Amino acid sequence: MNKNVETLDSVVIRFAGDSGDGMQLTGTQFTETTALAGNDVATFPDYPAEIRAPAGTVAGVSGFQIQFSSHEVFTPGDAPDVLVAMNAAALKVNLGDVKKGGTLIVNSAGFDKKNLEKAGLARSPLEDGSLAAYRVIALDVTALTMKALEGTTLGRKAAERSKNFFALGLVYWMFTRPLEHTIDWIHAKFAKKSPEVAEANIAALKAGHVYGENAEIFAHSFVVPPAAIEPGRYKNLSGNEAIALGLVTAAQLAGLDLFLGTYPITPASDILHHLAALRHFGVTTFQAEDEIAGVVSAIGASYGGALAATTTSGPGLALKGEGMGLALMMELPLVVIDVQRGGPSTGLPTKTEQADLLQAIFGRHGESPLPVLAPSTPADCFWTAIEAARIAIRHMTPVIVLSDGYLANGVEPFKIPDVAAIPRIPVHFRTDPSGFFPYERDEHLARPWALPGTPGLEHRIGGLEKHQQTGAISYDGDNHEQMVRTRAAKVAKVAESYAPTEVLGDASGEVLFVGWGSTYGSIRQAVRTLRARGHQVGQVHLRNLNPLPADLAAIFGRYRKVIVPELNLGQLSFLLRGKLLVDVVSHTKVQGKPFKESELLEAAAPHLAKNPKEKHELIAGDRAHGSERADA
Amino acid sequence: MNKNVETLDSVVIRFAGDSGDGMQLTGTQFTETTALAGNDVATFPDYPAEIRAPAGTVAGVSGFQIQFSSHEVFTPGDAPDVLVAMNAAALKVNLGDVKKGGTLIVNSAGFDKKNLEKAGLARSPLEDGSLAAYRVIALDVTALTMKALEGTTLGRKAAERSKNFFALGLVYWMFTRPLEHTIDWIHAKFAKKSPEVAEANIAALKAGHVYGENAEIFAHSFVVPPAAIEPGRYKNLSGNEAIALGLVTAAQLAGLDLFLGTYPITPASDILHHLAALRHFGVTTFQAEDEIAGVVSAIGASYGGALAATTTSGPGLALKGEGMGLALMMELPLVVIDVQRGGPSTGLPTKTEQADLLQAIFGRHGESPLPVLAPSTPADCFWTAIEAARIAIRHMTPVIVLSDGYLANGVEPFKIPDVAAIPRIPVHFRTDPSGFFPYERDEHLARPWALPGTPGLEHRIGGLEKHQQTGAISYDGDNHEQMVRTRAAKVAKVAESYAPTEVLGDASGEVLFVGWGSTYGSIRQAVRTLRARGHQVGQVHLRNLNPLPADLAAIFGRYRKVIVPELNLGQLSFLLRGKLLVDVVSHTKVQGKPFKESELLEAAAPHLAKNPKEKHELIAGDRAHGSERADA
Amino acid sequence: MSSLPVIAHTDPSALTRKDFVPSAEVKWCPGCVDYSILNQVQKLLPTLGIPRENFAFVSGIGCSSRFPFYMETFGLHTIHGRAPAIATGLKLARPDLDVWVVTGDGDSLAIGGNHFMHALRRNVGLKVLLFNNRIYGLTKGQYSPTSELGKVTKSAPLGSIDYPVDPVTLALGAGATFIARAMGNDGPQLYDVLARAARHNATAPTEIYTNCVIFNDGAFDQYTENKAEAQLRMVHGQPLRFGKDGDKGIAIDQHGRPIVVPGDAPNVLVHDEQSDVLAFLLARLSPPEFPQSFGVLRAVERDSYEALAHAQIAAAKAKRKADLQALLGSGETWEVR
Amino acid sequence: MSSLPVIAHTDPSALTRKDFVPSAEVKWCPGCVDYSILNQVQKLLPTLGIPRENFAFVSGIGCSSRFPFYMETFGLHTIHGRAPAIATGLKLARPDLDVWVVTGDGDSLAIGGNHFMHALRRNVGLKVLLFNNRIYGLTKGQYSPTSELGKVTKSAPLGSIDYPVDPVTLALGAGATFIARAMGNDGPQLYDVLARAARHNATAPTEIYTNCVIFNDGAFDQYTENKAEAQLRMVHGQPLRFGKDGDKGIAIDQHGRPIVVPGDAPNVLVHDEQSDVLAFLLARLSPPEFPQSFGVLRAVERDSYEALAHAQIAAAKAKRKADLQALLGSGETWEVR
Ligand SMILES: Cc1ncc(C[n+]2csc(CCOP(=O)(O)OP(=O)(O)O)c2C)c(N)n1
Ligand SMILES: Cc1ncc(C[n+]2csc(CCOP(=O)(O)OP(=O)(O)O)c2C)c(N)n1
Ligand code: SF4
Ligand code: SF4
Ligand SMILES: [Mg+2]
Ligand SMILES: [Mg+2]
Repeated sequence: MNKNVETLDSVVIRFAGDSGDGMQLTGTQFTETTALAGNDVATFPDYPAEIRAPAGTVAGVSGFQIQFSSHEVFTPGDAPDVLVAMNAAALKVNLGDVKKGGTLIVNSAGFDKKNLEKAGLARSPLEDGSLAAYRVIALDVTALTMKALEGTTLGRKAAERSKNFFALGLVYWMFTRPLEHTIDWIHAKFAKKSPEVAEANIAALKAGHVYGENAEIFAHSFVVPPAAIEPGRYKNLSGNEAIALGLVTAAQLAGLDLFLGTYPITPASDILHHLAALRHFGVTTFQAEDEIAGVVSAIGASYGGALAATTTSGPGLALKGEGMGLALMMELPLVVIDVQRGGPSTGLPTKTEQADLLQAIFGRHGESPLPVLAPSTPADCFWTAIEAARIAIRHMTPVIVLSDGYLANGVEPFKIPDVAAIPRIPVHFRTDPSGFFPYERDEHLARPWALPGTPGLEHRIGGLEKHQQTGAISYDGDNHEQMVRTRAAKVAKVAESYAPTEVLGDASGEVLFVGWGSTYGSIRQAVRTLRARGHQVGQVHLRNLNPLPADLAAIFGRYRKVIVPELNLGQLSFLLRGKLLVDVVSHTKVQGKPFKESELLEAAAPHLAKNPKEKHELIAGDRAHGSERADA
Repeated sequence: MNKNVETLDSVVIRFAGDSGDGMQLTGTQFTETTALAGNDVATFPDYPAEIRAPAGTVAGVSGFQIQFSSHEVFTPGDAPDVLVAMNAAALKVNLGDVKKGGTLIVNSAGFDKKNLEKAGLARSPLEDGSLAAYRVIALDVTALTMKALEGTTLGRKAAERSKNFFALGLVYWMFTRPLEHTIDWIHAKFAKKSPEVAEANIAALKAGHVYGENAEIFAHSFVVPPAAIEPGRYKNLSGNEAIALGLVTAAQLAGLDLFLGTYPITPASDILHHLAALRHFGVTTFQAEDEIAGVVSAIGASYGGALAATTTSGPGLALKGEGMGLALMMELPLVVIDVQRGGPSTGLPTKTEQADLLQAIFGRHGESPLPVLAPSTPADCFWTAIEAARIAIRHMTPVIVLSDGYLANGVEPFKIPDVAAIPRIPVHFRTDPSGFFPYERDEHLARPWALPGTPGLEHRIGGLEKHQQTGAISYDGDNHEQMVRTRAAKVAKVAESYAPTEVLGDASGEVLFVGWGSTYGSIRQAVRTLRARGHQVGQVHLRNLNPLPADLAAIFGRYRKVIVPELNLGQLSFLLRGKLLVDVVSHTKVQGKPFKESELLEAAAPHLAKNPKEKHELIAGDRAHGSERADA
Repeated sequence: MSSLPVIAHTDPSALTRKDFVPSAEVKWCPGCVDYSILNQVQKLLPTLGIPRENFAFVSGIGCSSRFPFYMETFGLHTIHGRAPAIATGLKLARPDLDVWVVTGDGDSLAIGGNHFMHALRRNVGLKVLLFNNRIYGLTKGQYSPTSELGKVTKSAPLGSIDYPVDPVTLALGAGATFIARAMGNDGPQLYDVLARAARHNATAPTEIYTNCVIFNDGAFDQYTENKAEAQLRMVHGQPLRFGKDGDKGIAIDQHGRPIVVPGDAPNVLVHDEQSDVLAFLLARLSPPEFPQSFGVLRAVERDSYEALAHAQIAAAKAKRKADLQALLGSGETWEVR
Repeated sequence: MSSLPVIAHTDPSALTRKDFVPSAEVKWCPGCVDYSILNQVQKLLPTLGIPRENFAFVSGIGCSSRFPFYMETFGLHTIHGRAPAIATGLKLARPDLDVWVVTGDGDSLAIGGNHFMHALRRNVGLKVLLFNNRIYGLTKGQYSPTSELGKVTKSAPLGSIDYPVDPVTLALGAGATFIARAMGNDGPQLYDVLARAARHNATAPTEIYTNCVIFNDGAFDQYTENKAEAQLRMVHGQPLRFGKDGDKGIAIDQHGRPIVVPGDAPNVLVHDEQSDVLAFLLARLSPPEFPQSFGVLRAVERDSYEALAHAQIAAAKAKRKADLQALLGSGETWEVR
């Protein structure tokens, strides 16, 4: 028995199997246990597009990747060090990504004739020598699990379902992880409904762990020491859940009831699901007949004094354009969440993309500007939702938040904030009828929020152009011009409340990466690596896409090149060029997947100094000036 | 009696009265007679927003302005030389526009107490000295008409309705115009249905003419000699009718049946009305339940092999976004006509604006590029519709045409083309099943048009991402990237078929105006004036907004300043900046009205040389290089 | 949790018609029946015991949809076809308000057909005034979904080939708990019907025949020229009779088809607002074979959508405390020190 | 004028089921009733005497809308809810094609409700397969417009408060000339009904109850557990009986309400596919008080929309020559020399 323990800095592991194999669950458990152990983690779940693709096929493969580290990590990692593959299809789909020399833990039971056929493989890769470049650990997980469960009351089929826990137990051993968290979780989840299942899963988990301990297949186990993470209480949070929590929090901060008008669509539906479970917070979720009813019902609720939101993905955003135009004409607060997916049209509904940016900014008829925000990480979705609500209410305007499939389903540790410490969202309902004009404006150029039910405020508004003070219909040309420019000025004014743009990494130098949305982690990782190699590289990650911060031109000027990586054909690039007349370098990828760090390093290469001056001392958090990426 | 005749170069005249007063008809008659006399003309009808605003009120005023000239004219003119005002409200609304020293012909019967009240006037402007700056010719048109009709069988009310013909007759005398054309028209229009009305109208017309001849109120009459206009047969054509005719012509050129799927909306409905009357051309017009059904029914028809189109205005364009995304994903030809109006939301439905440009280019989710065109004059709408159909079919793509309210209702002389001389639109339906792949591409990157009903071509396509050759659903990342870039390349390729960009005026110099759409005439007029003053000024008027022509940067480089005038907040400016990184000067106006020439002259002033070198010789047509603005 | 201002309401008992007349000039064409409807609504509202500030009128786009501008209440003139969905959001957020939807036959049955149908099936507490002039008025006279086959308009110069839809049968098909029909120019009839609609607890649509003098003049003359023969006035619990002195009655044959029988025949049907099958039969009647039915076709009480929604929220609140800090901290958490 | 290629069609008499089975793998969940429907349709098509290339299947988005991919015919898998409108355009442009719409309860009744309704009222020649599983399958289990009140789903964890809509009554309300209902897992029943729908001259929707094994398993067990009592099979011209040996019948009372009477009672209604009132009554029947009706509820012949459209075009062509040069030169013209 080998008791050696090797210490590692970072590890990337991917669990892959059939969608019926419980890989998401396995990955989630591993993530939580690892986070509890103090590592920084970043994850990437990857579901199949079909609801129930035929078992064993390539279309049915489900994966979950985790990077965990003793320092900060920002992405789930480019290439797995370890791949757990539960069947042939899973190996086939994922092998190409694994690091050369990496470890493959494969369930040999998933490589029988039927499985090979379904995976479209003529011969078993376990036998044809094609895995020579990897360290292969093939074991019959199914049989081992069955054996571990001998004596339990469960049938063969049910018992087989525990095999993912065997694999998990084995991996826990491999990385010196305790089993307690998962055992507790199994208890909580199954103990009541089916104690036998709980028992079986725990038995399988332990068997896997013991197997690692005893079988002489591993030279040693590994340990990844805890990272230096900001103190506090954490939990794992997906982007969709974070948006839901952010909206509920915003409502509470504003002292309003939350109203969600929406229509289900992948990958946004989970926001609805999360909020529907919060009736006790006074949340109304209205599952409308379509996206148009979703947005306009929210407009009705906003008019009535609720904090109103609508959630959707690309095709739904296209449908909501006319409704958003009404909201901005009536100048009512409204939060529109677009969880972007691969487009155009139905496109790649389960994949991620960032191609709705220009649609969000320009996709309405007439001059119809509105603020557009994008969160950068799953946890940041929480803060961005609150910020969107704050802007919507302060400026009486619809606001679009651009999340995406990667953020929505991705999970990261979220530092649980102290609610009392988050600044309130001030709301002023007009109640005084004397001197009331529906389109009079305050210092933010916002008009009053005047609720039906308030005596003496009876007034009529709508989608026709209105008189700039009384709100009465006006066909006057000068008034129209004034109103068009005022609406634009109101949105432009939002930028006045921005904190100075945060620059991560070097405050000047060779290259500045400018990104937005879910590419934050990949860019961050690349910047870290480049600086470690001695390059002077900075990062600006824009939360506010419209209006843009006023200080960008000055920041851009401090670098030799500005590179704009995006998961589209260069939409932010175009925006920056048009607004700032700066010849930014656009770097794009449209594969339904996030950037790999390596791709960004390559993109930067031609623009970097041949001989970097010196190796930088990488200070924790490597911020140039250090405001928190929270809602300050 | 004064028989003097003064010769003038250009005259601007506006007819204004209550919407019940027949001003549109009067204006149209004057225009036709004037065009027949060989002048170049440009017109601007201005309807009230309400269907039937209360008679006599300011909201009910209807106007019609004409500029006619012995040289080319491009706009209806900034300020009328002559205003015909049938009542107090009409005078009140229009007076501000009239040239100081201009002539006011007013119907004094429209200034009684009731009329003044309805117009919101305390005293009669005819009596309070407020018209001192004008030459006022006040006559009781109503009474004079009644007198002329004494002896006819018509009642007082009916007879009163002829008063516009009295006014028209008077103006005909003033400008030495023959009555024949209008008399013929009255005959054709009324002779059958109500010969008494015909008789009355003719009597009134003649009475007005005779009145001018005899009453000693005019020092002399005027003559505007014929202009040097390209020989040919002409008729007056509105933009909406031109679009309808263009679509029918395109269908004929392609040998296809035309299908229009649409939902009524101001100011686009008339295209439907014109096409609905052309059933004998095999035209199907489908008045759908909404805009979405309008566009998607057209997609269905296109799939079936029709030349398919859909027409709308801004709010409808917003609704069609998802449908257009489907069409571009299925790669089917489709012509989408957006007749822009004042926005956002319901906005100013009867007014003109150019604020849907960025929505047309970017207003769909995902990467969804498509060609965007804009006609520059009412008659050009005909050629642009044909060009749009040609591109749609050649590249198998939806194409957007941006007309606007000003073009749609405006009328200009249209040179009737020889149908046989217009190049056909080649259509290749795939019929051979051998080696057929739905997404194989030709030299234009177009996929085959493969019609249901063709044996052996059975295939399935849709809105999900497809394999780049077979069209089968593909969730593969690399394939998606390939398809996204191919769709973009296909649209970019459209620019390869453009003729070199036409530069009007000077080919280099102080200022280049770059415009698009209905501002053509105003800019043209301003350029002409500036050149006459000795400045070196050019004009580029873009028909193709997406993709932009490749030669723009080179042209822009030949001028000291590029000015981009638009009826929005600077959308083309932004586009040019983003695409070309050129610091263009944006000049904007958002009043629901076209530019005045004077406004453009002012915009240019700061950028012009203090001492223009010399007076230019203005050659007819002042083109730098002279390709026809037709569909060559 | 909500911090909506707490407000002392005005006294509804003092309200008169005048309180609902704003200063804005009414801009319908002279002779348009929309005026008559406006008049009846302005007469009705003060009788309902509701403070004026609690009325909200929500409309789409169309001549009829200008209505809110002519009411001294809260008013939203929104976008084409979406009023029922906007009003649903408003009513869900603010069940204390009395929310009225004003719409045209194009607005509610062409572009807005789906929202109309879903408001009905959900049974949202909205009063719906459906101005049916069988034409698109505002866009100057295209045929609408209720225009008769063969109608000649600018968009159908050779006659429309669209079979019309009947808003009443459509509402019944969607499961409406209330549906009524009235002649817009028959003041007392309209008032009575609207008074019933105003008191219904949930979705209460009234189809109002509205003569458009400009683009569809005379469309409803068929129902007024010989009123006794052409109109069947329905009264709950009363036999369904029409004609001079009620000399004719409506019965049903073994195939479920309506038939005309003598007014005193034993099988004359009795109007029953609870029977949706009967309502469907009555809605299907039309000249020349039958009279056209006017009045309340169906009225049953069923919990409104907003009542169910707020009951669910109240029950959830009674059961679980809404502790935001606890919510944020729920699930698996860990402490980093 | 149209230059569509003139094509020699294939011989339909040689077609078999296999000709309609493409190579694409079917990707519904094992056990999904969608398979059964696919099977019946593939069996039915070769019997219709239509060349294979003349079939076009148009669907929206949803599990059910994947259907066209599994048919070796022309197929469009379009966007959510719009299939009826797309198919309308296709059928108008190409009346020679046999156009089928495939849709789900969400696709056709939530987002697509309006297009569905308008296709019906216009009477467009489309066969509509409405897969009603009373759930959103593809988006993983939210309640749909046909889900029952109180249904617990991810989007309604405390139970849905939406009253469901019945596609059949909705279709009748819209004026459908044909409407049928069948159990998706009852092959012979489904085949018979679809065979009728396939031969209807205009819009022919069939509501098919489709068990979703993943998100709504057992939703239709109520109609199969005691079939005799739970299903009313309708046959045109036959008395409406159900129960063991037809011991019960459906009759109507004086208020127009359905009642259950002994099977041999004289007032048992006779099914009449021409009577829409009867169809409405039958559609409204539901357990436990009544059986659920299956079969063809209504079928009447009325000119299809595309027939009227093309007749109008033909008449116009017969009357006026289509001379483009003359059209361009029409109206007031003048010569400039
Ligand atoms: C999205 C959109 N589509 C179309 C229109 C144009 N439009 C305005 S009102 C209307 C129809 C009006 O008919 P109806 O609802 O019957 O009202 P009416 O004017 O007859 O009272 C149309 C098509 C619009 N304003 N917005
Ligand atoms: C515009 C748009 N909105 C929403 C969706 C997401 N979506 C796809 S299918 C579907 C509902 C599916 O339900 P149903 O029509 O009943 O089909 P089933 O899957 O149950 O067969 C939804 C909401 C979408 N694809 N497009
Ligand atoms: S057009 Fe018709 S509906 Fe509209 S206001 Fe005039 S009369 Fe009334
Ligand atoms: S989710 Fe339901 S409807 Fe969809 S394929 Fe699976 S069983 Fe069928
Ligand atoms: Mg109408
Ligand atoms: Mg379903």
